[in-house]
Amino acid sequence: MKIKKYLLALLISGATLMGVGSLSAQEESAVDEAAVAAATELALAPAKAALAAGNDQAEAYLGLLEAQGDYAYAFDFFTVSMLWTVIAAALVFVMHLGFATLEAGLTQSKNTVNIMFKNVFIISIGIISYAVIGFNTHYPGDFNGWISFGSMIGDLNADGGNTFGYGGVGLAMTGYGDFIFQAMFAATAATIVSGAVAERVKLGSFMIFATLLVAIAYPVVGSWHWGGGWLGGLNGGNGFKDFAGSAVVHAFGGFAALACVIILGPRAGKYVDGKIRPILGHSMPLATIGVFLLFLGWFGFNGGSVLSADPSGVGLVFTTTALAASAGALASILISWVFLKKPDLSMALNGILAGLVGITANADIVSPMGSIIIGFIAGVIVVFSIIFFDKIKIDDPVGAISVHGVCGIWGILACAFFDVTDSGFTFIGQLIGVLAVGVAAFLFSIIVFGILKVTIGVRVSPEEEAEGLDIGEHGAEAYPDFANSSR
Amino acid sequence: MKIKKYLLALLISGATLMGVGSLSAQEESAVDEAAVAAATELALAPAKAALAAGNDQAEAYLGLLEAQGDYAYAFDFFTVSMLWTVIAAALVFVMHLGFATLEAGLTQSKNTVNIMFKNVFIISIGIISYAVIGFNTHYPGDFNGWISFGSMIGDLNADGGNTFGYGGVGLAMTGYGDFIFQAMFAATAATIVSGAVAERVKLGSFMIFATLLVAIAYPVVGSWHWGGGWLGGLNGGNGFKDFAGSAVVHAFGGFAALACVIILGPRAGKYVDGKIRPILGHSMPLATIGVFLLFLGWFGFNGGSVLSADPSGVGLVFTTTALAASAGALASILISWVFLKKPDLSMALNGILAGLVGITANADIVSPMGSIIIGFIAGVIVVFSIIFFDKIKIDDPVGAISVHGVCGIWGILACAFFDVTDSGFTFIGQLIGVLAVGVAAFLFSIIVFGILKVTIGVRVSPEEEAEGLDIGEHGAEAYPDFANSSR
Amino acid sequence: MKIKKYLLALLISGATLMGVGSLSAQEESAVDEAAVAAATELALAPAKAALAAGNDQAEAYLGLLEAQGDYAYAFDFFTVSMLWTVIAAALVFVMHLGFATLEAGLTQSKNTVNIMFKNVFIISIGIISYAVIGFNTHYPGDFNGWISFGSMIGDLNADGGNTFGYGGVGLAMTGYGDFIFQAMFAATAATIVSGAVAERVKLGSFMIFATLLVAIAYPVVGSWHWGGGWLGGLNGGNGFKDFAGSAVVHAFGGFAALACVIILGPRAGKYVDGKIRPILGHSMPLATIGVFLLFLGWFGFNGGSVLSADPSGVGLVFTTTALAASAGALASILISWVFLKKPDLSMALNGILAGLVGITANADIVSPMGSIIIGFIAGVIVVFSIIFFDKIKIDDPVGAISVHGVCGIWGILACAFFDVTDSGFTFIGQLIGVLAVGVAAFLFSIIVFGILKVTIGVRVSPEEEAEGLDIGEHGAEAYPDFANSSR
Amino acid sequence: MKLVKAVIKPFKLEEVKEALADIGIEGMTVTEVKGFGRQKGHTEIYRGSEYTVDFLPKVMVEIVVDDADADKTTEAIVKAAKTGKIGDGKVFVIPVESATRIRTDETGPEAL
Amino acid sequence: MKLVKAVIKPFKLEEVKEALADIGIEGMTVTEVKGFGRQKGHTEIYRGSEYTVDFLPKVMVEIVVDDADADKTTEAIVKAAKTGKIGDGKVFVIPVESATRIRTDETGPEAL
Amino acid sequence: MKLVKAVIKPFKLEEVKEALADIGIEGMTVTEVKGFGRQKGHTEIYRGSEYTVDFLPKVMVEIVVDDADADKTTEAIVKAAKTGKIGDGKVFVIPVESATRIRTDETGPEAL
Ligand SMILES: Nc1ncnc2c1ncn2[C@@H]1O[C@H](COP(=O)(O)OP(=O)(O)O)[C@@H](O)[C@H]1O
Ligand SMILES: Nc1ncnc2c1ncn2[C@@H]1O[C@H](COP(=O)(O)OP(=O)(O)O)[C@@H](O)[C@H]1O
Ligand SMILES: Nc1ncnc2c1ncn2[C@@H]1O[C@H](COP(=O)(O)OP(=O)(O)O)[C@@H](O)[C@H]1O
Repeated sequence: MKIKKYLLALLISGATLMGVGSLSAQEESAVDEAAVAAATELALAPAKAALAAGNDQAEAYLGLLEAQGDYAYAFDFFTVSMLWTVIAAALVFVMHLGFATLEAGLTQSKNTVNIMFKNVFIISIGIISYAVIGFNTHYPGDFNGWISFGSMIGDLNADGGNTFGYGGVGLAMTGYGDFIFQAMFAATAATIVSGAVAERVKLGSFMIFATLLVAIAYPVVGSWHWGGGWLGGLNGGNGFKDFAGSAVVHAFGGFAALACVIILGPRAGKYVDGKIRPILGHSMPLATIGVFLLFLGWFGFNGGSVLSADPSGVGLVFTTTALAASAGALASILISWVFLKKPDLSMALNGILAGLVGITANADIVSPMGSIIIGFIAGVIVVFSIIFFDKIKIDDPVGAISVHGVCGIWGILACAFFDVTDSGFTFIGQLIGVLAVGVAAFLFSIIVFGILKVTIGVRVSPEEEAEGLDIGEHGAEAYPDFANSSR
Repeated sequence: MKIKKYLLALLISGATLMGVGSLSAQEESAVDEAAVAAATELALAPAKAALAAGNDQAEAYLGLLEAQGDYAYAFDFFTVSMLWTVIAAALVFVMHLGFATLEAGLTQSKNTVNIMFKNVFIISIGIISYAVIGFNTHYPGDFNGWISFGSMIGDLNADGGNTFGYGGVGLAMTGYGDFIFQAMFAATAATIVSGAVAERVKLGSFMIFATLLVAIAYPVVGSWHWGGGWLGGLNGGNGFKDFAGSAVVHAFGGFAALACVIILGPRAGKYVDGKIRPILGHSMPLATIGVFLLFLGWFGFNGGSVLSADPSGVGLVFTTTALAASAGALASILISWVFLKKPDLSMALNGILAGLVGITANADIVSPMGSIIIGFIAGVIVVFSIIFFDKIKIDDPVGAISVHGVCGIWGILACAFFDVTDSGFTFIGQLIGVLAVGVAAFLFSIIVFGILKVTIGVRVSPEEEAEGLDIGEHGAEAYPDFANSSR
Repeated sequence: MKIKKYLLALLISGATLMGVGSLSAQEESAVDEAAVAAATELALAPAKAALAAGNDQAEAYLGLLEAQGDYAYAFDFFTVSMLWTVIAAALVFVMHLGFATLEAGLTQSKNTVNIMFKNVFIISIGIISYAVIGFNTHYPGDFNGWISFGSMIGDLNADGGNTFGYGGVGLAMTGYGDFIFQAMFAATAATIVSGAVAERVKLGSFMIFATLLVAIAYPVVGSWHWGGGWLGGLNGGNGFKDFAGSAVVHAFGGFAALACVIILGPRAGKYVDGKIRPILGHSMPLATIGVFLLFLGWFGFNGGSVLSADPSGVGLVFTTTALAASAGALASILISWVFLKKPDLSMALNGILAGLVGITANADIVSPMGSIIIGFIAGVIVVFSIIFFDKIKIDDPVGAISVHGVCGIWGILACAFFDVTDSGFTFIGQLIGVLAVGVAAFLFSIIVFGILKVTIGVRVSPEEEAEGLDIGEHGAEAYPDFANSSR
Repeated sequence: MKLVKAVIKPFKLEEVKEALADIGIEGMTVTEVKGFGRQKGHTEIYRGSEYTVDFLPKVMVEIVVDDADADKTTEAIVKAAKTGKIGDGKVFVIPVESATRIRTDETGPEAL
Repeated sequence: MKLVKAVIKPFKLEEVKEALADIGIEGMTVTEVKGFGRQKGHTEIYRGSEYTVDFLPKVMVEIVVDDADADKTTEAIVKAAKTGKIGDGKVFVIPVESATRIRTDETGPEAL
Repeated sequence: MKLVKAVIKPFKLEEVKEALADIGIEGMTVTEVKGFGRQKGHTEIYRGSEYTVDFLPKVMVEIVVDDADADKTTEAIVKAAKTGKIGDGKVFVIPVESATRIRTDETGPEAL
């Protein structure tokens, strides 16, 4: 009779629990399977009892619990963490709309279709290529620490959708959760480059470059840090600190952008007779919408990087992220007002982004005051950096190099100064890490973009640049009203 | 003394648990109330103990648990599932902004106020009418399987906000959660039609039609599938598979749109002397913003349709949704580049939507590779479908019929080919289901819109169409700067 | 041997539980520490057993549970509630983008940069000042009920990220969660004023005023109600009902706006020879985007104000919020169509906001039907209010005074009429509360803005107003394409 | 040479363009303008206040033609742009002293 | 007939329109333009680089009037548009040979 | 006085402005226009249907100059705006009878 089995099970549970106690007492690391089963039984007890009592609907829930295997005791926490992961992925997705509108807003209307097209392409190829090769390259498991190419993702629910355990509480998501969150990150690097090369880059060449960047370079470099590669051994084994990717996402994108801009050269008419002739962005509302959406999406970028719904972690990260962004804006406003004589909206917008990039490396280890200082300094840096790059004729229409590259470095270094958790991150360790990432991105881009330049070319013709890439590449205008319409 | 009661309760729990065991052993389906109570007691134990220990704040939490009744053991899972439901509802809400901006972007500026107005109206009447009649028509409970009109919703928390149980783990939300999530869906059908009839439909007639569509036709047809109606018996009792509504939402809207466009006729100047004269959309940034927002909202549309926060389900659905959308974009880019000679932004945008509609029916039963193929094929289909409808002079400014109607059919059929869960969905069964929905939507629309045509008319005067509906219907311009202002 | 300790602990648990029972039986309020510990032990049992069984990854989860202290039994609920809090904060953040685009859309393009700049500044200074002084002024703890200035926030995770307990189930968030959610609210008051004074206010003066408003006036007045101040004693100790801030946020902002507009005067050219000459907004798409985003954000504003993820509360609030917004839109459409002869988009948009403001005070205590009526009446009120203020020459470009001030009052009063929870809120009590808040906001603004007027001035020169503040204050145009570009 | 300067309703542009093509006109320049004229008085309401939309969207078409073609150009425009309703617009003819094609430096009628 | 072509500051449009109405002018065509003139040198900064905003927003008002009315039209515009500050704009008078009202085929002064 | 009315490619505006500055021209008025001319036939596809983009973005520059300066103004524009490719545009010269500076009431050449 089954009743006996049930009672037996309960008895075994009880008995084994004591054994468990003794195991723990002897501090043996070997796992006693029976003890584990008994512990799990404890977690399943209420649902099992309900089911046994005839509460049919408990079956489905029990199925979920059981699928969770040995980690059933933490199933609800796992569920909420996983929910946060996918919501954070959706927020990071929003950043791509932010990038698209910011880039369009800060450039001329004759290139707007081209910019929107590039951004649609980037997010699409980013997600697909991350499935095809990126994810398993980014997280190769055991590898040489430098490079290992992965294959297409398979059924990431093969384990019953239960991967809670594999990183402890720090990775409370299923394989698909991990995938989709990281996939949304992957396209970011290419988007950063897109802004810097806007208004003159040849569409086809950019698409090839962007594909290689997100499919190969980004996950390979990322694996050094997040995939368990050599960067983890830095700082005297203490690891290199880059919470959500100031280096492996932002500085990576910023340095790739720098390389591309060097190869590509400035837009026609930008530097004439040694003087800078600004080329104004065509829509400040679009640019502002872009930055607000980026700010919003960053709550997912940083907040999701807590890798669980741990309340103390999520709360801290939201707070430091928002404070740094706000401080960045105030700093840029102040600096532009004092040094440039006018309160410049585009600088205020870049200040927000600067603060966000600056806090990305360290959002989980700084105090509120620390985050304000980090953001404020980033907001100061970005203004001078933009002016500096313009002075040396690096033409970057949206300020991507300064925002993501320079402030990315700052964020990484700030880990050494503002850490309140005493984790011992050192200036040198942080510097080595961010330089490694930056140099890798730069070299990859110089080589790949350079090859594209000498083969199919990377720049549109001067005529096409003058006329605008919308007509030239797409045969379409962004605001075509009136022409040829029956209006 | 109360202490005795407490001890007694514990004792009874223990004793009944054994009874529970025996019940289960005898595999009787009758519910032993005492056993249920005991099982519940087990779930409440920690909170009760805390309260008893003087931890006053446990009272509120205990209250929530107790309100959950027999399902207290799953309260936390219920809570996170319900949270996901309302967040998903908010994401679906975002889709309405997406539809509004996409439609405005792909049409002329002289009709922009009209389009925005229609969209504000649709979401408003959609939510209200769903409360007044739609919800209880959509989910009529026991009914004849074809039609049953419902009444206004009452207090959906009357059961203490506990409706976890009524659909098992598959419906882990309160009545209000269910309502608001479905209410956001309801307006979608009318929005789809709005895009197809844009730039010439009479405002008043459209408002009447939209109201009848969302208040009556949509929930009645929806009840066939989601409300437990006759469609559930299809496929040899296996049910007709339409995960989140490729048929009952998208194809429904697409076929209604087709009927309306047939009755309404093309915009003046679209087909002249047998040639197609494209009428260009006035703002590609608006259109692009629209599609990104729709992509975002679809995470709620599909993800929320998991109907719980089940980690394995939500993770899979997010992944397949994103992969299909991306593959759709890449396919449309490829096809438009190869066949139309230019990389067309508006086609890339439609490709994203095509992929999303295609995956909507099957997001929870396909593999990542399957979702890529489904999205890719949808992206191919949508380009040729748009060209086809234009050829046969069905003038659909935003491509709604192709995106929602044609790709909706594709998504439904794809269930039969790409299902990796071996659920046995058949091509024939799926075809019957989607045709039933499509025909119903088409007939309803032909009749209702036809009656409107012969009574109050459905089309604005040629003068008004030429001048624009903004001035004609609303006496306002979308971008009125400069006229009559003191600028 | 540790095994003994473990068994001992279990024994003590059991024994104490009985003691707990007796404690409760004797209804003593004193907390028996041992009993609490035993109760907690019960909650930790599954995770402890798992860890003891060698399930290493249980350690991290156990750490989180233990950090939760005496409330470990509710940790999962706490986690999901906290997650909802930060997501709600992100949604409220979206409202600031909504305000920015709505304000820009309803004003002339020559002032768009200025409006975007103000909104970037407001959210930034709002968050920073809330950290520096606002939060601890808003929630001063024990105080005189009227005013107490707080200091900069410190480490709000100092208690281990566990502040579940301090408000019972009603405040299931960490200190940082509480902070960030409230910080997003804080800037709202200034944003409301921003819309009303648009197109003529001097940037510097506005920035000073906005800073003082959000840093001091808002949290001080807010402390009367939400911080445990004197307003809590109203209604015969029943408290003054203002669920999410119809009074302390919206009416507060609306009355501050009224004061500022009175001091500032109307825009040049608005009232000429006793006639009203409307100054048209420059972009209806921007305005519409703004209102949809505000509607979206309001799900966080109201939904987050449930202060936990309580399923019954969150579901009800989402539903009433959406119904009121929709009813508001339909009412404004109806009224403007009947009385103004045309279906006015800008009125429909204001109708949505009116409904939202109206439901903000009472979203958790009304029925669906109640929420529809509240929203509908708000939608009627707002149309006539806007016309009224225009008649008396209070020039409010976006209708902020009517939407937030007048409908804020309506929402507060509606608590007395539509409450279905029988909490006994009285008309008089509600009236006193909202008037107190309104008068305080008005007086503060009259004084501070008045001082600014007589010192540095609050209004730009007539020339600058005519030319636009974008050139005047920022030296930049919002849509500068073509001028001085190499296009 | 003459500058034929026509103000027409925007939705008539396509027809005017075709009518001009029919009589061999190969070049023109078009500007979006706002017109103020007899076609006024359509009173609108913005947020509750009445106002008169004085300035209506129009399109200005400018064509420089040989002296001989001025009349038929005017006629073609008038015919194509007419709806018979108020606000159809005007055609003005203005003398032009010289015309130069930038690409070729041609001047006079050949430049057109 | 004459074409009176005035370039004015945008915010003066309303006053100019009323001034013209006062002297009986019933039609005009208005274009948004950018003006380059003496009113320059206002240097702005965009993202850290200085530039001169050469082209300032202006409005061009074009009115065809009877020969006799050209002067008073010019005067009315000058009076209404004057602020006395640099950049107020110009009024040019250009000869017009013919005018046609599209709606009625009327020509000459009646067409105006 | 003459009105020099040039239609040029938009990206040539800066160079034209500088060329004019070089010969001492201090004022001009610029309008965004769409041009229709020989530079046509570039067929585009929108959502699958072919269409011809007839109207291309151009910029119209209008400068009123002293009679004596008309030719050199024309020349300067032609030189600066030339790319040698089709669609470079035209320069028309139209007689102007009077010019008035609104700010000062100056008339004639001094008003320019
Ligand atoms: N005297 C004028 N000078 C310049 N443009 C004019 C003049 N009169 C009318 N127009 C233009 O012609 C358009 C149509 O004129 P209107 O008087 O409204 O109708 P109609 O042409 O039918 O008489 C006006 O909107 C305006 O752009
Ligand atoms: N020679 C000219 N030809 C055409 N337009 C001119 C000419 N000179 C000035 N303008 C127009 O008149 C406007 C005002 O001229 P400006 O020299 O700045 O000031 P003012 O009219 O006070 O002398 C310019 O912005 C330009 O649009
Ligand atoms: N007859 C004309 N009248 C007015 N504008 C013209 C005329 N012909 C051409 N244009 C303008 O000049 C532009 C260039 O002319 P087009 O024939 O394309 O090339 P090109 O100037 O090289 O001959 C046209 O886009 C149009 O704006």
